[in-house]
Amino acid sequence: MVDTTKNTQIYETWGRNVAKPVNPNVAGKVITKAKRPLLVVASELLKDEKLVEKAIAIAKKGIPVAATGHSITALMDKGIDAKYINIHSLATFLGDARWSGLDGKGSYDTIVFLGHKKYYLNQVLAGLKNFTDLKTLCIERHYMQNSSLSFGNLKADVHFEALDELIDNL
Amino acid sequence: MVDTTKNTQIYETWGRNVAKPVNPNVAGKVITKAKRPLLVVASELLKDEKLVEKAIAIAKKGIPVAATGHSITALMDKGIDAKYINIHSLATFLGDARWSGLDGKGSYDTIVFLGHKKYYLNQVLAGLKNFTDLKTLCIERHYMQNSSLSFGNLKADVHFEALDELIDNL
Amino acid sequence: MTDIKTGQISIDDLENVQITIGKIVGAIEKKAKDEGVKVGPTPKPGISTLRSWDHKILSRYHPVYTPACDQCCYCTYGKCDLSGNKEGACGINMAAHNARETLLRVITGAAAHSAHGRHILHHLIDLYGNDKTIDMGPSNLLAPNTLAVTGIKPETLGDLEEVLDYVEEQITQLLATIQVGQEGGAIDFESKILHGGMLDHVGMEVSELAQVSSMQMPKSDPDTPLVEIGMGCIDASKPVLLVIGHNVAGVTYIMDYIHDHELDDKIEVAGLCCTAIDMTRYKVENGGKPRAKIVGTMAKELKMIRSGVADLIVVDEQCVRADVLDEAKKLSIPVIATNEKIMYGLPDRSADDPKDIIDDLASRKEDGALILDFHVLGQVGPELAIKMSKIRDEMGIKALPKEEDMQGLASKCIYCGACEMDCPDNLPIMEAMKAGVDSDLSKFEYLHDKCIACGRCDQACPKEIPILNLIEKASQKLIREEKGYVRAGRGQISDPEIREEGVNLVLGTTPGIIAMVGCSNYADGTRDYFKVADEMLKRNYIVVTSGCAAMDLGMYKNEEGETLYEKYPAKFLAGNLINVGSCVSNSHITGTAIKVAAIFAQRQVAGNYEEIADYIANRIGAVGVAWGAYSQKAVAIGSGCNRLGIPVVVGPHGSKYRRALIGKPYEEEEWKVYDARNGEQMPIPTSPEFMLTTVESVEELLPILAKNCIRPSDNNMGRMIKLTHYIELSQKYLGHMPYDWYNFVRTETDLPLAKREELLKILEKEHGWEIDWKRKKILSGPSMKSDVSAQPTNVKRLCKGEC
Amino acid sequence: MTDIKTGQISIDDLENVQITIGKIVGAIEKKAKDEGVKVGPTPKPGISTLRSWDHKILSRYHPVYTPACDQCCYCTYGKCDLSGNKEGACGINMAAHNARETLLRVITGAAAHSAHGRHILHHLIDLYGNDKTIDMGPSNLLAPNTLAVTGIKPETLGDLEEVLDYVEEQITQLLATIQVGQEGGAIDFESKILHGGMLDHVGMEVSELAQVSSMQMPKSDPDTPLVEIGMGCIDASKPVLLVIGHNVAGVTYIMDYIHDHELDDKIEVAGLCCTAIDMTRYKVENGGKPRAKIVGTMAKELKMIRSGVADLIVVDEQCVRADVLDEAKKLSIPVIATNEKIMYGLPDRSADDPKDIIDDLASRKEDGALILDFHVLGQVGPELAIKMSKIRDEMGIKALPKEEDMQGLASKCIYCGACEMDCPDNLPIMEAMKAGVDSDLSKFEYLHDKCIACGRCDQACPKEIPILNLIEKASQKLIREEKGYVRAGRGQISDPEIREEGVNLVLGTTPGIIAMVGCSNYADGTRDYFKVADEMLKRNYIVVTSGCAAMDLGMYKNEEGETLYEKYPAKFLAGNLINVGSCVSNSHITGTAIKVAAIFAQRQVAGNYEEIADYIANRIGAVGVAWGAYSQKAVAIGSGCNRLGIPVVVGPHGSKYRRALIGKPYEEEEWKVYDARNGEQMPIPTSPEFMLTTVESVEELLPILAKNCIRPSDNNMGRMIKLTHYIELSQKYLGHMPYDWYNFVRTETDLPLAKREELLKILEKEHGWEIDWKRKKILSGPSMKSDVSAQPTNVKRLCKGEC
Ligand code: SF4
Ligand code: SF4
Ligand code: SF4
Ligand code: SF4
Ligand code: SF4
Ligand code: SF4
Ligand code: SF4
Ligand code: SF4
Repeated sequence: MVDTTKNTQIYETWGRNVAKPVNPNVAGKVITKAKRPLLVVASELLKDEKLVEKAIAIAKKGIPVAATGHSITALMDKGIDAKYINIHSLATFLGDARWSGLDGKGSYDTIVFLGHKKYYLNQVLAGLKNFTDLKTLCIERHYMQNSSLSFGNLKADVHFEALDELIDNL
Repeated sequence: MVDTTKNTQIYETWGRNVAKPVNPNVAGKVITKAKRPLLVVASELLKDEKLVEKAIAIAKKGIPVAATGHSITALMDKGIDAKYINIHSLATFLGDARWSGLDGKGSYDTIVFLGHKKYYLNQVLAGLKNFTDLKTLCIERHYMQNSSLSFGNLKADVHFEALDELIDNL
Repeated sequence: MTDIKTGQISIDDLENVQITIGKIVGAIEKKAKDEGVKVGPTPKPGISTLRSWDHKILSRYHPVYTPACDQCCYCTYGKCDLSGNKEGACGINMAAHNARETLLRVITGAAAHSAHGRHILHHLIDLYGNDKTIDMGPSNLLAPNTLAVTGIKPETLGDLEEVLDYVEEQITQLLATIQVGQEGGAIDFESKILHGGMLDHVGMEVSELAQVSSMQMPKSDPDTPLVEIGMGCIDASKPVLLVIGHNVAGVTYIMDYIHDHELDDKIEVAGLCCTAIDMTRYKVENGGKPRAKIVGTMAKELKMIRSGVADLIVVDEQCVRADVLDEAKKLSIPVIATNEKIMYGLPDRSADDPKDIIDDLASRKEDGALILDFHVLGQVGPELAIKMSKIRDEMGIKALPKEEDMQGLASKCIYCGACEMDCPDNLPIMEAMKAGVDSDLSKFEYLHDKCIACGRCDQACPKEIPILNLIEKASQKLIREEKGYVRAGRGQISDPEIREEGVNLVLGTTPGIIAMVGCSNYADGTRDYFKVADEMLKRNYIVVTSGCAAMDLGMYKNEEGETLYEKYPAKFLAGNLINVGSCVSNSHITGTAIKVAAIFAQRQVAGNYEEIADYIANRIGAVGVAWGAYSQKAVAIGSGCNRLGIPVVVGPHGSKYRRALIGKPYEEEEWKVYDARNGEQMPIPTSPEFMLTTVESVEELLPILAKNCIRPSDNNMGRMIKLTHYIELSQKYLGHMPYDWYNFVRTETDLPLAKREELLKILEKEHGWEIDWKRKKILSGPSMKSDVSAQPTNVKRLCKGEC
Repeated sequence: MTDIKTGQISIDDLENVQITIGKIVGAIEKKAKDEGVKVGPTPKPGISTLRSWDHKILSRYHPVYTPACDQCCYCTYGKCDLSGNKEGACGINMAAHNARETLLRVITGAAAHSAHGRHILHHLIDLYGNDKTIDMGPSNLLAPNTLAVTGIKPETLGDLEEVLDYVEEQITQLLATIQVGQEGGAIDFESKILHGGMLDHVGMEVSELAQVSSMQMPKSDPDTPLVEIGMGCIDASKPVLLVIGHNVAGVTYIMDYIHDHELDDKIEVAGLCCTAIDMTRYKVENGGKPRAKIVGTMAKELKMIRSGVADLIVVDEQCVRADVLDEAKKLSIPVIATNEKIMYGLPDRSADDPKDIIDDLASRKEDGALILDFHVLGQVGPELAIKMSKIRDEMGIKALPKEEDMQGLASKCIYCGACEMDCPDNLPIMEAMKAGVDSDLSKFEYLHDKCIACGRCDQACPKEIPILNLIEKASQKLIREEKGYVRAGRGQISDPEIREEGVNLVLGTTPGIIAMVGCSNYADGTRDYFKVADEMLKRNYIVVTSGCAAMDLGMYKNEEGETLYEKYPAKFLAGNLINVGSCVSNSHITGTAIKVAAIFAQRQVAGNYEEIADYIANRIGAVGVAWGAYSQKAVAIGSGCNRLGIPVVVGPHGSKYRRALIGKPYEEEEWKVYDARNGEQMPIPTSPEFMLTTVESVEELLPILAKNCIRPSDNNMGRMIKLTHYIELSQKYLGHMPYDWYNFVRTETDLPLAKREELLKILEKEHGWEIDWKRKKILSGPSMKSDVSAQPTNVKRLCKGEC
């Protein structure tokens, strides 16, 4: 089992609430238990074909995907439920009970993030953390302190291992 | 052995550098190893006679005392080397290589704190942390995040136990 | 070229007419000159004009930074971690950034006062015209801060506009330097801080000049009436109209409406914060009766609202809790916002029929209204309060928990500690909960005075226990007894008073001025402040006070059952207690120091800031104490004092201002000035030891106050008196002789008479001084000579023979 | 009462003369009236005056907060933990506090521009007098922002003082609301943000009006010269005088001195940031040759200094690194500070003999000097640069590491990751180190364009590896090639241009204006911006640019080896690339929109802000992009655009501004306006979809730009063109048809001609629209009608039949 909880080093602090470091199996359980999870991927995904594969693998487990930035270009025609949306809009709508989701089927409860710029995602998460009750889970290479749950800081290869383990747990 | 390192809960953050939680035996060693330690006590000491006793016991091990606030009133004629000074002045002088100390014998290297208001001490420590190379050690009931080393948040009785253990280690 | 000498000018057609603000500025300065006001070297100083003076102050008083955060979050290059004095992405380091942060807070405070001034000035000019004369009582020097800074001697309300133009321009210049990529030098941010502080006093002065002159407020009157203060003095059986804020402009319409409609006895008008103070000054000139009661400081806001006593809340600006609307709503209290600065998102009803507004608020269709038209406000306020009183009675609104529910609420506690961790003073709430389970409410009662009613514990509690309400409920008996008296704010110190007392101050025979000002964020409750004032008044210090401090001082009674205001007179004389007024009246405190330089010492004031400051720094033994300072305004006021060389102490929470200015008594080279008679350097006593510092407890504070009133100009009698108090207060509160008392001794006549022999012995034994025991004279030892005719100055150019 | 009609007034004796600023304000407004300028309902709006307009914007564009911190550290009640939207000790909650924080940053930016304006205005009035005519080229509407906001139509420099008085007063009012205990409503902080943004554009405009009019800068000139840009264009063999900052006032004296002393060829004058831009505008009116080169943006500051090429650095204000003095010192480069805002603690030498200053700096007795006297500066600058050039050559100053030391330095790396963690963009520094050990420097070279030269990695490295220097050394070849051209800032868009292009803009046949502005904090290097401009220019959008963006756009060449400035003309016409000038020239961008409303649509401008904003919001398809925005000025500029209804996109770092304004396309009720013809509600397209938002990559950005140029007023041709670009850009950069394209279709004629049939099929199949296939007409489906004569407005009072 990969331990993804160890290195939670940060450059700056937001405040006293920080993400709980999680291991891949726990992360998997969190997603599985979610009533309506959403995987949010972003353009950093495109920097590594392997990352794209993992994202698709997660999506194939039946998890709808919000593709932010221009990440959608790697996800089309892959037989998954992915839709482009701007992440700042998405985060706004996620906190709005009146939004019916990307597919019109209603709101989400657990939001999983992969392939984002670290500083950008932490800002988006700061909004979600402070103004919504959503559970957020970051399965990034970096520890995302503003998430509810997050992997720690990982080396690239460990990260892929962890994602595989997570996928196995879905 | 009392474990004083567990509860490092905080209300607010200053930044990414936070005090290393220490146990009493380690704290004792830090003081013993210091070239020139200084115990800085403050007025909160006066709220508990027991705390005064502990401070005196530490001082009796030959550690000079800076008595801030009006804590000096409890420390006079106790056969210890204690002198009144305002803590903001003290912290200023501590960072100045040209200051020759409370006794004219030169500067200090390890500063130990007991009996302070939590928020006040954390501010003073913020100054020392950012602008000096001093080692600071807090043996308070509260976790003092801006210290180099600190006890965690303790119950009153555990705190006294911890202080006793520390004294035994001097 | 058209020349006009007198009369009103109306310019109907400006085609080809060249008038500029700049030229009128010149003209007004010319006017000053024509009136015999010689304008000094620095009228309307810019950011760099007084920089060399600042650098002088800063070379003795070292900026000390205690960051409130290790990070900077000003721009999107950030956040940057500056810990260990690292540089951020823009190259700024921790020291410079903390100076910048302090500057930001200082100009925020200065802006608050100046914007308040602009608002009330516009309002009063609308009412009374530009020609309305400024009248502050028996004073030729009406506007000491304004004159010293700008060189303008304002005589009418209209004259004040130019003063504010200058202040606003400079505040904008300073705010610009907060922008990422501007100043990089901490020392120059420090100079800018002092500039901002100076501007603050001008802004305050303008507000005060305008309101005192136009609102029939007391004018240099030592015999102002005593005003009831305290939550206990509010008659809840009447409709209660509660006002919160700082700017009295709007509420005067309410007060007038009440008076004109003979409702004075039918309605209880009470105020919180400085609006309260100014309400009690409104129309009490020449013996008028105060038309309002004072509840207290910001620390009483939530307590008062939560008590449910108010039937209507009217807010204006500054020091108003952001949650007033939410809190009031829970208790069906309508809220009226009356100032652009606080609008709470409320619908603007300024142009509506008062009846409609009253209907909508009374029916609770709306939670509140924004009313910027004061005529509408004047009517809506009282009528709505009366109406709501009945409605709320009928609704049976219950505010605090019932006696019988207390135990149950306390039992909900799971002792998680969140409340104590979140309480700014880490008050022992869990103990109180524990006792509460056994129906022992005494520990809640104990918290009442220490609790500043910030509400953070309530926000933190996972069990949603209304902690503050428990405290307040348990303290009902205390609160009922919480009544006292404040002497209504007297305004300026008059010229004759300065003439009389100036010499005593400069020679030290009046041991000093203790200015007790600022907010209510005390570390250990309000009674501390009473203790300080009482002690210093007994010792013949002049205690000057204002704002929240002035209120809190009125809440306690001595052994004889008297408040300090009843016990001590309010003249500008040793042993007097002077409430100058509200926050903006703080300008009278610096103003007094300037007036001493001007009237007693005949220094030129107009546009001559440096010389005035230099005079004050070396000769006037004044210390400011803002024990509960929490706001940006407080740090602005303090910085303004500092630029004049007046030291300021804040309580322990003040360490969160991030910065202090602290002297190093062991650096002998830094404690020297010039003797203006010959330009030679002379050593000075290490007092004031700081310009801005924090102190932990009032026991520590008291000797510090005495010591830091010592000045180079003290004559032997003066020094003896000051030293006596320093030694006595150290012995009384710290249990010992101070370590450094002998540093202040120049000659045996500086020594307290009663202890002279004893002290001489110590000097001989412990410090190796040579004593001629026959004549009881000091032969050698002191590092300073006693020479009352010396003219200490920090400014070389003021020495004889210099430029 | 003395009435004067014409002539100059000199007031020698003002005794009993009543002149007030207020009255002169009235007089100037009267003057405007007399000149036929009708003043609208809101001249010189206060904080609440335009609040109802703001609330309209804010009801569609929801404030979204992404806090940069969970805490508030404004006052000593704090720090307060506001996480989870809790309230702090003053009762403010997270949402309101974040709005407050944004307001603070916005007014900081506005203050920076206005304080700059005040400085340069004072300076130019000193030089040229109050009567100096404002001349912006072929324009009657010289000062569109000023006129719309204040109602003042300034004609001379002197007229601008009153404008700044107003701006400074309002900035002070807004700053006051930052004080703890003021506004509690997030929505009203939002309104204040928009107010602050509006003021910013007035402040910028004043600066620009003053400098363009007085400094012989190009005046609405589309044919300004091309200026050399890039670190590669600096001739290091000559003495290099490097200027950094934003305020060109001082450096003009240096340029004149050089010219007058025929040193033009002997000295290399180059600039960073906006001073550079304005240096290249100085005296190039009517075909003058630029007298300086441009190095680039703030992201080049540290790179340029560290290169060691400069022999003297002159700084003025804004966007100047705080560590310039420290960095320069290491390389024996003297620094001259020339502005009160940045003084670096340097000794003030303004009154000294230039020779003495030169000696002290050249001998390195002093690291730098503060010179506020521009005559002294003019002489010291060039002479010192020449002198230092020789001295520094002789000293053999080496800046970057030597080739042979590179490997050794890289080998010191312990791969701790501190640098990457601290790098704002988490750039892969360790990889480069790893490769560097094997003497492969390509990975350092790769970092060069992505690196914004913030220096945080250097600060972080425990092994003290000069990381940035390694990057720069490895990129010497790249840097040598780093040269391009920028078209010198042309200034305002002239009235005739507006007349010609206005109709195309409003009807949409010119698909939109893309304003590419702001700083250089790009997420992924500078080339991205080039890509955006190139794409949009090819598509016939008007690209307007300024400041750092304008510089960066000139750094790249297309396949033909041309810079965009060489390829595209600079008229106000579709497919043109316009550099208006420096940061303060951004006021021309909003000014252009106002001019379209005024000149093309004949709307009243003076004091009629709401109507103008309403016109622009509904009709002008402009989108601002500040891709690398980092400063407070940038967010101020953006907020000013927002109050006019112009949407702004910032790059991902912009999320740290903490707040966005985002619409909800799924809330149908929020996408309606009135038809001014009859007051009926009509649906509008969901564009702009936001007022302020962040976008992650330029690939995502491009379709967003196209979509958000759509406006209700588009005619069918216009809508068709805009839709075409939206669809094509989505397909090109996101690989698919956008999901919402059909929402913008009102009738078949809105559909791109080439794809009409295909799209009609989709509409029928996927969206259930009814199509008459014979006539290829849409029978039902669209939620909007196509009606070009509709008059969309958000403001009920502007409808026929309303007041
Ligand atoms: S300075 Fe204040 S707001 Fe900024 S990160 Fe630190 S605590 Fe948070
Ligand atoms: S102002 Fe400077 S230190 Fe602060 S966040 Fe911006 S770059 Fe970092
Ligand atoms: S309301 Fe009182 S007890 Fe509660 S946190 Fe504030 S000060 Fe502490
Ligand atoms: S926060 Fe609430 S539950 Fe926890 S200790 Fe305090 S009162 Fe008890
Ligand atoms: S302004 Fe309010 S939230 Fe901020 S620190 Fe002060 S009390 Fe706390
Ligand atoms: S200087 Fe460049 S590499 Fe270093 S931290 Fe800054 S952006 Fe990153
Ligand atoms: S901080 Fe320095 S030692 Fe650490 S990885 Fe970066 S370059 Fe290497
Ligand atoms: S665009 Fe940004 S970085 Fe460039 S000069 Fe303007 S504010 Fe500074």
